Order: sequence, then structure tokens, then C-alpha cells
Amino acid sequence: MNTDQKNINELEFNFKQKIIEAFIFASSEPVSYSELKERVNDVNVLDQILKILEKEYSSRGVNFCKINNTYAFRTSSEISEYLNIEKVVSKPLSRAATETLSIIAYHQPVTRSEIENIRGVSLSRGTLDVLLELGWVQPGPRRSTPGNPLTWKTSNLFLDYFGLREINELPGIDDLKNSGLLDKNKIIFNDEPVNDE
Amino acid sequence: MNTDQKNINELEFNFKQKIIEAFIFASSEPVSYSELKERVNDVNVLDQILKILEKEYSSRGVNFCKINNTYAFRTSSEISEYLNIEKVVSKPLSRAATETLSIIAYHQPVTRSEIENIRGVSLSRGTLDVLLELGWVQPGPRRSTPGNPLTWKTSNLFLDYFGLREINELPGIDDLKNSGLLDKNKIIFNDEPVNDE
Amino acid sequence: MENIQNQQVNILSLSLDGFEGPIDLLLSLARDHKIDLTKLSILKLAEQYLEFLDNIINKDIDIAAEYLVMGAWLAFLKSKLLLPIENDENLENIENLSELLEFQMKRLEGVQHVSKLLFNRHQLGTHFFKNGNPEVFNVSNKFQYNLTLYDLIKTYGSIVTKNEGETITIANTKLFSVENALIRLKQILKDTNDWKNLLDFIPKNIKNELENKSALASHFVASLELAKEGDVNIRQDSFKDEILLSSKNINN
Repeated sequence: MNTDQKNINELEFNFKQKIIEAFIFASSEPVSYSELKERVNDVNVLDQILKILEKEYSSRGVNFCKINNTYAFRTSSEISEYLNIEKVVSKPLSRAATETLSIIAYHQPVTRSEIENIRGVSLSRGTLDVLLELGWVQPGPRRSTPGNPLTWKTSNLFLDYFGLREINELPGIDDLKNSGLLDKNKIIFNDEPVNDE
Repeated sequence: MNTDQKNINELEFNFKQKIIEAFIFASSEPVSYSELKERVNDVNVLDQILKILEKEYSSRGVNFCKINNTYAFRTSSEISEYLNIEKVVSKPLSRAATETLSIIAYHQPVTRSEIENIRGVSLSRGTLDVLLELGWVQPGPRRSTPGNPLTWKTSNLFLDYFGLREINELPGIDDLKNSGLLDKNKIIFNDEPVNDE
Repeated sequence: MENIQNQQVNILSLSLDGFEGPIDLLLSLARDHKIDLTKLSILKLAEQYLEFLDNIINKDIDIAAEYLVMGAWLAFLKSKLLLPIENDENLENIENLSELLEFQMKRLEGVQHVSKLLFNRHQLGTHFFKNGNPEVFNVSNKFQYNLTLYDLIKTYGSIVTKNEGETITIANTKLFSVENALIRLKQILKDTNDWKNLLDFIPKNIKNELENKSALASHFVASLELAKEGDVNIRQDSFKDEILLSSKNINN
């Protein structure tokens, strides 16, 4: 084998290795050996690639793992203990909480009874708790009205989370209307979709 | 500094690097710099780690990507044709939406009436809505002109989607800039503030 | 040359819907006639735009106002360009306006160009991918909420909407009125010397089916009205045959 040929083979091998690496990374589940074989027809080459990947990732923060007959990337165990990994359940915020949050965001500082007034239903205890726990809302100044009720406002964490620099970057009612978010008007007797205002 | 001390420092550095690597690698969405800073208190160390990771992964099948002030691992686009991963086929955007997106991207931050001015046509309902729903655009600071109109800008999600590190990497942006086409002061039609509902 | 231009105007006129506004139309006129934007003749372009508009108006009176506004503006500019220039100030004004128009067209062209470049890029989830099987590090809580700014805004929007009460708007239905049909029939019959099928009187460029049906109904009612007034003859030789109309003053 001459040098050129050797270089070409090496390039091809590297390329195949990259494909296997990327494929396993992007897959939503551990990938079986037979699936990988479909990508790299040569079993010898595949075995070699898998061995190399395992070695290259062995001292990294992420390891290349063989689990039964499947392959996946997993956080190295020495790190995972330290970082406390959990499969996190991502769940939607309840409707009540979302509505309450949006009212606090737009009307802050706002008292509990004002929130109830706007939503037209009473605020259950847990709703504000969820928002407090998330760190998205915080108590504001007390009102100087009878009873000195506490007000609520959004936190810096809230701004951070939604990528806003300040609260007045929230689109106003007019902006909402213009972007079609407020479909206030019901249109009747219309035989075709309306495209324009 | 004696050899032992040096070794200890090195070990610590390696451990921190592994944590950062695992943290970003295991997450599917970009991780912000401030989140990383919480893990590694020393900013110099963090910057060094990020530089090393970028280099170490630059020739792999999975690359370390900087997206504005966030970090993520993404499969290398050089092997894109060979990956054959099930793609999410998204509905193509309307011409109005793609042009509006481009105007927001290249002219940002830009107000609604500026967008209308550039396209010479009023922005129909739903156009901004689509882009907002995709998470590609977000509100920016309000203008200090009369009426304090809201501006729009692109999000990190937008950069991530198009594989851009920052806005300056937008294709063709230098040409637009050099030919003066990003000049916001030249206005001809609709030069009065658009009378929004 | 004249021929080719007319042809193109016709092709364009079939698809006004395809243009995203008057500047877009101007831009594509400039492109179709291979006008270099840097050596743009505003006069020539204004003429083309107006010619195009004339053509459209004949076929479809219902043109977006913005096309007409731009048309009026261009007509004004054209007249200024054609008239002898009286003073320097005037000249400067015209040059300024032409320059701004040129700028707008170039800018839109720029936007359309980069739009293509942008969507030609590799895209996440199509050409490159994120970690398909993510793990999540969690410091304190087991739940992660995914609320987007869009959700938040939309939620607030619906609260506001609910509280403001509902308004019902009756959509602008595009029905063809009998009045319009009457005017049309009279107009066309004036120049007709023969029996003509009722269907031929109905405007051809109606795309909406409901509107088309209403046009047929209105024209039929209008023809009966005209017959009652004695202005028109109606003939149908047998059931399911064509309904023919002719003006009263020809007898055959």
C-alpha cells in the first residue's frame, strides 16, 4: 500500500468514525449494533471505531458506553455523583399559574385580590406557591390602602428566564393585537380564510 | 509551587473541565454562561475550559458550539448528508414570514413600522405570531421615540437553529452593511408612524 | 420590443397576489426588464408600473389601495421628470425622491437575497442535530417547567380578550351585488349586436367560488330587471339550454 492510498483510507475511516459518533449522539435512544452496521458496512471497521470511541471518551466527562448490545453517551459516573443527575420530568405550568404569572407580569405590583378580580376566580393557595418556588415572582411593596395588602411583582430570574432585559420589553396590548395574538374579533359569515386586516 | 501542588491543581482543573463538558453535552438545549459560572466559580478557569473544549471537539463528529453567550454540542455539519436521521419536517414559512424574519435578523432591533417600511406593505396578522411561536424572535428594548414603540430582535434559538455563533455571522450581512442598506434613517413611504389599532 | 413588454405585463397581471406590495412589484418589473438597479431609470420604471396598473384595473377593480397610492405617487414623479425643470430646488427634490425609491428597492432586494442565503444554511434538526437523549442535572427540584414567552403572552392576551367582552364583526363578504350586475349588463349590452350567453357576462377573474355563484345569480336577476324595463330580450330555447340576452334595439 502506498502512502497516498493509506492517507485516503485513513480519511475515510475518520469520516466513518464521525458519522457513528454523531449518529449515536443525536439518537433519542441507545443505538443497537445492527443499526450501526447499516451505516458502516464493514464489521471490522465498525468494531475498530467502537473501540476507539470507547477509549477516546474514557477519560472525558462523558463516556461512550456499551449497554447490553446498544451504544450511547452517558455522563461519566464520577461526575454524575457529583452533579446529581435525575431524569427530569418536564411538565407544563398549570393554566392557573400561567395566567397568574402573566397578570403579575403585566400589572405589577398587583395584590392578590386584584389578580382574582382580573381572572374572575379566586386564587388557590398552591398557585402563588409554585411561582414563588420557581423564583419568578416576589413580594412587592404593600399598598397604602386599608389593610395594607401585599403586592406581587416579577423577579430578575423571571426576566432572565424569558430573555428580557427589563419588564417594559414585554409586548403591550397594541403589540399583541398587531401580531395577531389577540384574536378578539370573531368574524362571522366568512367563506375564506382572511389573510389581511 | 511544588510538583504535588501542581498535580493537585491539574487534577482539579481536569475535574472541572469534565463537569462543564458533561453539563453541556448532556443537555439538548444551549447552556448559558451564567449557569456554567455557577459550577466553576473562577471565570478564568471557565474561559480556559471552554477554549479547550472547543479545540478538542473541533475535528470530531460532534462539535462544541458557541451560540451568543450560550454553549451546546451539535453534530458536525460536514457529515450532515450521511446522518440520515429522521427529520422533523416543518411546514415551510410563508414568504412574508421569511422576509420579516430576515428584516428582524439583519436590522435588529427593529420596530413594526420599520419592518413595514422596508417591505413596503403592512404586516399582516399572524406573521410575527408565527416567528414568536417558533421562538426565533423576541421583544427588544422600546425605542425612545414618541409612543415608545416595541422593537423586535432574534433569539439564541434562532442562532442555534441556523448554526450561527452570533449575529455578525449572518450570511451577507457585511455586504448589506457596506452598501448602506442597513441604514434605518432613510424612509420614503409610510413615513408617518403607523396608526395601530 | 413593445410586444414582449405587453406579454410580460399580461403574465404579471395574472398573479398580482404573488407580489408582496408595490415595492416588490417595482422590483420584479425592474428585474424582468433587466434594469440594472444601479442604473435605474425611474421614468421608465414609473411608466411600466403605471402601464401594469392600468392593465390590472381593467380586469380587477379591487386592487389594494397601496398599489394605487404608489401608482399616484409615481405618476406625480413621472410628470415632474417630464416637465422642464424650473429651478434647482425642484431638481434636487426630484433627485432625492428618485434616490429614495431606488434605495427602497435595493434594500428590499437585499432582504430577499439574504433570506435565501439564510434558509440555504444548514438547519438544526435537518442538517445537524442536538443531543437526542439528553440527561438533566438537577440541583434542587425534580420538575422543570417549560413555559415560553409566547405561552405567557398568549395567556395574558386571552385573559384581556375575555374581560373586554366579545365583539362580532361581520366579515366583508365579497358578494356580487345586483346593482353592479345591472351596470355591467347595461354597459356590455350597449356594444353587443347579437344574442349572447348570460354566462359570458360574468366577470372572468373571480376566484372565490361563492363570489362567482353570487355573480351568476345577480346577473340573472339583473337581466330579468332589464327585461321588465324593456331594455333587453331574454331567450332560452329549451330547458337547460343557454340563457341568451340581446339588447332590445336589435330584432332577430
